Amino acid sequence: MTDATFLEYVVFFSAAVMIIGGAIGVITLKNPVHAALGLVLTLFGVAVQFVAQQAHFLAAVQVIVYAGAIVVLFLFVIMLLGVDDAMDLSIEPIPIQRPLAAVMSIGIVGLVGAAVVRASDALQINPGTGIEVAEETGNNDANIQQLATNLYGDHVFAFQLTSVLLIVAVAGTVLLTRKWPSSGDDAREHESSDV
Amino acid sequence: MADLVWLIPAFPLAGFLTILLFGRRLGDPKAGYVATAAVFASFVVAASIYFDLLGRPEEERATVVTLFSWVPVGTLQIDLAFLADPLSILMVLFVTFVGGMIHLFAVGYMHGDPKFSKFFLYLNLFVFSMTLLVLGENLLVTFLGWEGVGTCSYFLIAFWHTRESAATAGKKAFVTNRVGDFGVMLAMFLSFQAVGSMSYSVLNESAESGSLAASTATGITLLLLLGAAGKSAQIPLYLWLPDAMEGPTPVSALIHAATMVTGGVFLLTRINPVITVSYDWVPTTIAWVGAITALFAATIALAQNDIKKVLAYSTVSQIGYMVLAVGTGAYVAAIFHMVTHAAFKALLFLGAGSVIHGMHEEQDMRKMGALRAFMPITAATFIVGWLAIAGVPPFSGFFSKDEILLYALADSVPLYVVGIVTAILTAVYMTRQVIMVFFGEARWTSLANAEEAPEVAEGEPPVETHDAHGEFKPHESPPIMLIPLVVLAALAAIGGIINLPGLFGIPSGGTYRLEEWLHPVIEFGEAKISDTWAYDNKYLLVAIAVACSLGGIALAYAIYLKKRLPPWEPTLFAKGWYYDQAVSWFMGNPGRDGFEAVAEFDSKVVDGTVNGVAVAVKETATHASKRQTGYVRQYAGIIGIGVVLLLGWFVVIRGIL
Amino acid sequence: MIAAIEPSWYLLLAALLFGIGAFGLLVRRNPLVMFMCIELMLNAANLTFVALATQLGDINGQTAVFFVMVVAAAEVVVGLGIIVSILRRRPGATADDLAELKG
Amino acid sequence: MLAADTGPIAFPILTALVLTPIVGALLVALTPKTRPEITKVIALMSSVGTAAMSIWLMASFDTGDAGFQFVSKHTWIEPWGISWHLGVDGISLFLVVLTGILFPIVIAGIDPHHDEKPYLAWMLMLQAGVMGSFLSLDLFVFFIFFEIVLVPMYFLIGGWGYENRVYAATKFFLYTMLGSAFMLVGLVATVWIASDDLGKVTFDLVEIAEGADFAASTGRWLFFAFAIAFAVKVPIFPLHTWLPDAHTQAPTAGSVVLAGVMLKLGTYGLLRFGLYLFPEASYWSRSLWLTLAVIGIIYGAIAATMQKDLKRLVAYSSVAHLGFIVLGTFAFTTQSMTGSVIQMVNHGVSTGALFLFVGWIYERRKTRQIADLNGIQKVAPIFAAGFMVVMLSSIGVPGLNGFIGEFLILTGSFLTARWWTVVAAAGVILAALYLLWAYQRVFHGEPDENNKDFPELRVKEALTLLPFLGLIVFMGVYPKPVLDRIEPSIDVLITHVEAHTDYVEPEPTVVVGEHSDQEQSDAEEGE
Repeated sequence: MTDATFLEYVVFFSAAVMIIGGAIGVITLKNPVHAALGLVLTLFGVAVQFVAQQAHFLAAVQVIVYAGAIVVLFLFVIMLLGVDDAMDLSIEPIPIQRPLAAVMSIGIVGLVGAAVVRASDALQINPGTGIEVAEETGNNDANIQQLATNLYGDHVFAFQLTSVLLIVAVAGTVLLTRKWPSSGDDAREHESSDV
Repeated sequence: MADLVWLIPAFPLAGFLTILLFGRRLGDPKAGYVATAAVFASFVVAASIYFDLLGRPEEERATVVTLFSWVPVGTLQIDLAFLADPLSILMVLFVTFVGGMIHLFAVGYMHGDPKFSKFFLYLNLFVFSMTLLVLGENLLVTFLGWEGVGTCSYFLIAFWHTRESAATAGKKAFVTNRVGDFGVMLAMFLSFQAVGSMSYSVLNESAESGSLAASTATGITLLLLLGAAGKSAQIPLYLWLPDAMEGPTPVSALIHAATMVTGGVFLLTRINPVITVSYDWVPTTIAWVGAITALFAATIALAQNDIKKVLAYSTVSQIGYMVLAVGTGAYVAAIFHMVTHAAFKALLFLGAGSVIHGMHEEQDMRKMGALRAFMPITAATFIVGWLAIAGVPPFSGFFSKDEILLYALADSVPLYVVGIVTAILTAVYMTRQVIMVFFGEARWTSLANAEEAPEVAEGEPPVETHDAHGEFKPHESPPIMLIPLVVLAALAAIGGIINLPGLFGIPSGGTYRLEEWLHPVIEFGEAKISDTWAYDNKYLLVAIAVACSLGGIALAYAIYLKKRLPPWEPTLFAKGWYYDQAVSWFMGNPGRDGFEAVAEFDSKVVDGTVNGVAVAVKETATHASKRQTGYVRQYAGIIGIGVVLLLGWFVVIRGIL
Repeated sequence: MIAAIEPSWYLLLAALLFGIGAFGLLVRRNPLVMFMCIELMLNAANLTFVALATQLGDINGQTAVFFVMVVAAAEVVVGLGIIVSILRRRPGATADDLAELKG
Repeated sequence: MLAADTGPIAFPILTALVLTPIVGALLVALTPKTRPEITKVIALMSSVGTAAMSIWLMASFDTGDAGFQFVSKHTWIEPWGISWHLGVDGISLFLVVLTGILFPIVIAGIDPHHDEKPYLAWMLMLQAGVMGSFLSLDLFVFFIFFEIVLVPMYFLIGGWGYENRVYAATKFFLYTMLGSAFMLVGLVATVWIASDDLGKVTFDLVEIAEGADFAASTGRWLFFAFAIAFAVKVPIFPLHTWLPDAHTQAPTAGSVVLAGVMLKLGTYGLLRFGLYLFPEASYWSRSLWLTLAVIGIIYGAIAATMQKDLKRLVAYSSVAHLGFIVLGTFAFTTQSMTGSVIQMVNHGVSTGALFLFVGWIYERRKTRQIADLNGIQKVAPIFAAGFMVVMLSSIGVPGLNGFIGEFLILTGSFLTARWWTVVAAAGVILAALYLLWAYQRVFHGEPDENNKDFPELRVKEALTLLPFLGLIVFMGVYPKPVLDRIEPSIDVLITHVEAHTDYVEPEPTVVVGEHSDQEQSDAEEGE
């Protein structure tokens, strides 16, 4: 086991702990603000895993868009609506919902895990050749350039559509939150412009 | 000239169209004159064609005039074609002549009716259809006329349609006739299947050449007999004719006495070769249908009090005679009687119309009597008609009825006996009518003021109210109504000359003229009776017939005028043997209930099933939707379980990963 | 240099993350937290995409992640908009209170 | 035989027939609400244009040619062998013409009373759908048009109908959709199975019908999948109960169109897609269809007799009349099938006109109950006379159009299905019974307080009625031009059936005599 490999182990497991820990935080913390912070932890962990997988651009986007924008948006909404009061997690109004949830999540994890383990040999397909890595090519922007070529080449139409989607989403949200005949609240403008 | 045969229906059609377009402008009475002129124009054409044919050798007397191809599909090729032959021309001659006379009468009779022009519209359409019926070269053209006269009959019976009974009678006539038409239609189909054509010439030739199977011929004959029973009012379909008297009297005279009702007899005569080659029992059946109808209707006529109902049942009875003649193979006699009957029955109906007119719409004979003084011409002409129908020599009815009885005896004795009994009854009830209307005491004086007013209000035809409600006095009809009476009376008196028997030393040039004229048409079917006992004892038969009619008259004289004997008019007869009631009851109760049941079945069972399915789906959906708690987390959980199950299927069971 | 870490580890990690997210979605009633759980599940998917893109040497995997992020952003915007308008009308509502569609 | 032989690029008349109403509908929909007068003009122009084209089509139709004419064929979805394939032959010609002329008449003659713009747009869409159904020679295109028809009709009934309109519209839509679902399955299966024989996937009707040879049991299953859809549309007993509701609740124009052309989609479909595609199965199952047809004739007539609502009565009479058409179709003789086709047109004319009258009665009296009406003939004689002519045509009085069809159907059926025909002919008696009884109750008698001011036929109504009356008389007196155009196509169809089954059309024994020669010379050369 070389140093480099060891370092990778450290990175992987520490990031994994961040991810799992954050996720457990999301689902167990009573206060939504705390849960949001747990989410941030997870998102950072995932970003780290992206970097470890040579997906540098996505890692950056992950941090900027997810951790930076989306979680902030969550927090804004929590603050705006004042729903940061804790909720009692020991009550479950829907019968057998929790056992159901447990069976489901354990089932998914178990089955997918079993499948992955059984098929782990098949995953060793000539790893790495298709993706340009900065250290190998000597081009620091290799990943970004490759992604850009792919995005603006093969998927340019879909890319254009995403812009439409975003505009529609923005316009839709503005309309959704604006039209309250009785209670006019300027705060709503903020949410929309934050997107 | 015979090529112009299409002009015969064309004139009434033109009259119909003229009145249709300008009827209101022409008005009363010009529309009537237009219609009358159209019919007489047809008569003139028919007469000239008659002389044209007369000038030809016997075998060339049939001309087919094809106007256009009507229904051509594959092997079925039906032309709108007319057949001008001795039979059709003879029919057209009397139809247009008697029809014209009745038109003329109607100009007077319908005077003042607000629907005057419409009446003549229908009448001309009727004459048009009737000429189509008799001139048709094939069954379909005849059927066109056949249904056409039926439809016009419906219009005319229901002419005073605001009166419930008239409307019902019209409907009854149409529907009953349709039952007969059902037979005619099937006969046409059978004819097409058997000989590939509906043309009379093809059908008759195949019968004559022996290529028509007896079974097919029987089928066609019986189906046409059903049609004839409908149109010519024979048992079991005669029901509509007495009710048809709801129509104006000229209608009764034209359609329900002289022309339309003879359509069935005409049709059977037209296909006489087919009848001849069918099974032996078929002509016998026809003869008995006619004989029973004749006797049956005569008994009913005996007990009727409505002046027109007597004549209606009498018509049924007389047509029964004609059908009897057809069944015994006496086609000439049937046609002969048809012609003479057309004359005297039209005369009697018009006479009755004149009486009704003079009596201010009174039709009940019990409220008449001694009218001969008030209406001398009507009475005189009516008496001529009476003598003719009673079979008193030398009036026309004597000759034609005698001929029928001769053939009946040649065929079988029972038929002859029925015929003779009917003849006696005919003499009795006609005498009874004449006595009740024109002789005896005046029974109308008592009801003069009290009952007459409501009668008019109810009796629909708003004929020009004569002077008054205050003073009731029967009066003679205007000349325009009397002229047809006189002409028809003359015909009824001397009509026998068209087919005088070879008796009493009548010179041979003057005898059997009709038989010679019709010879090419009925040659194949006409019964040969020259070697029968009946033929050899013709004088005896004549003597019996005359004795019977005179005896009947004497009997009625004794009963009704001299009151020596009590009248015998059982309710059974008055009610028409309850046949009409039975049928009406059947239609009204089980029939109607059955129809109701079907309609009920449709809405409850058939539609109920459809709606039931819809309701079941709705119920299921309601129950299913109750399972929807609305908790989005629960939905997500169930989706998740589904995912797990799917994953389990792929990973554990299939093991594809 | 290729990491000696087995690629299946990433997948196992992603599965675990997805399972936690799904569990949270089912047991939490606060709509905002439920939303966060959805984000967890999306991230699990993204992780899988990236890991497999690297293993299969196919850049399309990363492109897919890019699109997932865009859609997630749009979804969060609209979703939060809906939550805002709901909670504005019914303060303190949980997911279970929003059961108008029950049969 | 197809596209190329029309010579130098001919005007695509059939495509134009379908597109003109669609364009009209779009234009109507696009006109501003503030200009109602324009909408009517546009609607009229496009429907009259369609009518003119359909009449031109009839005039330039080659009478002797039995095949499809004016064919227009353009590949549409190539991998599946779907093409825009339109064509007209003797079977569809007069239905197309009827569709062409019926719509302008009802658009001009009948006032929807409210929301004229959407009404006109839906009417034009309906015309396009019906037109397309009659013209399509591609299963896929046919199915699309066949289904499109439902939508405008649904909205017309639901939007402009009477008191129970939503129920009726829903029932109509669901019921016919149910049938169509079977047809869709059958259609796809047909194409799929036929592709084995043909070596390619194609939705082309002619190619499948001429090229594919289905195994007997397969063909029967497929045939029934199609036949159920058409049986609902016709409608054949016992699938008929949507019809009285739809007819009764539809606005007048909807009823006229429904009776006039839409029901014919079913009978036309049976001929074109039942018999032509699956001759073996059709012939095999003929007893079933004949029996159902005859039941429909008698049953429809009896149910009609007992109806209390005048419009329901006419609707049930449609069930009876369409029974005749089905009878003729499955009797497989030249006469009966030609009769069926001409009866489709005749029924459209006479029943359409009857619905016009019922609509006018409703406009005047706001009721359709027979019990509420009486004595109308006294106060409105011309109105009554018009009704009478139409009614006589419906009863089947010779000299009017209704008779020709019934007569031919029965004559032809008698050759192959004698006893069915005998029972069916009895239906003719019942037809007289229910219509005359209704006529008596509505028109005869003395009008009461409510009916004594019944308005007479108006000029606009008379003008609307005139074409109907003209057709009624013309087709009854001189049907030859119509029959001559229909018959060759029917002969080809029968030959097609004969080629795929052991059926041989019975030839009546023709007696050769002098008269038959004379007849023969007059008639056209038959077979």
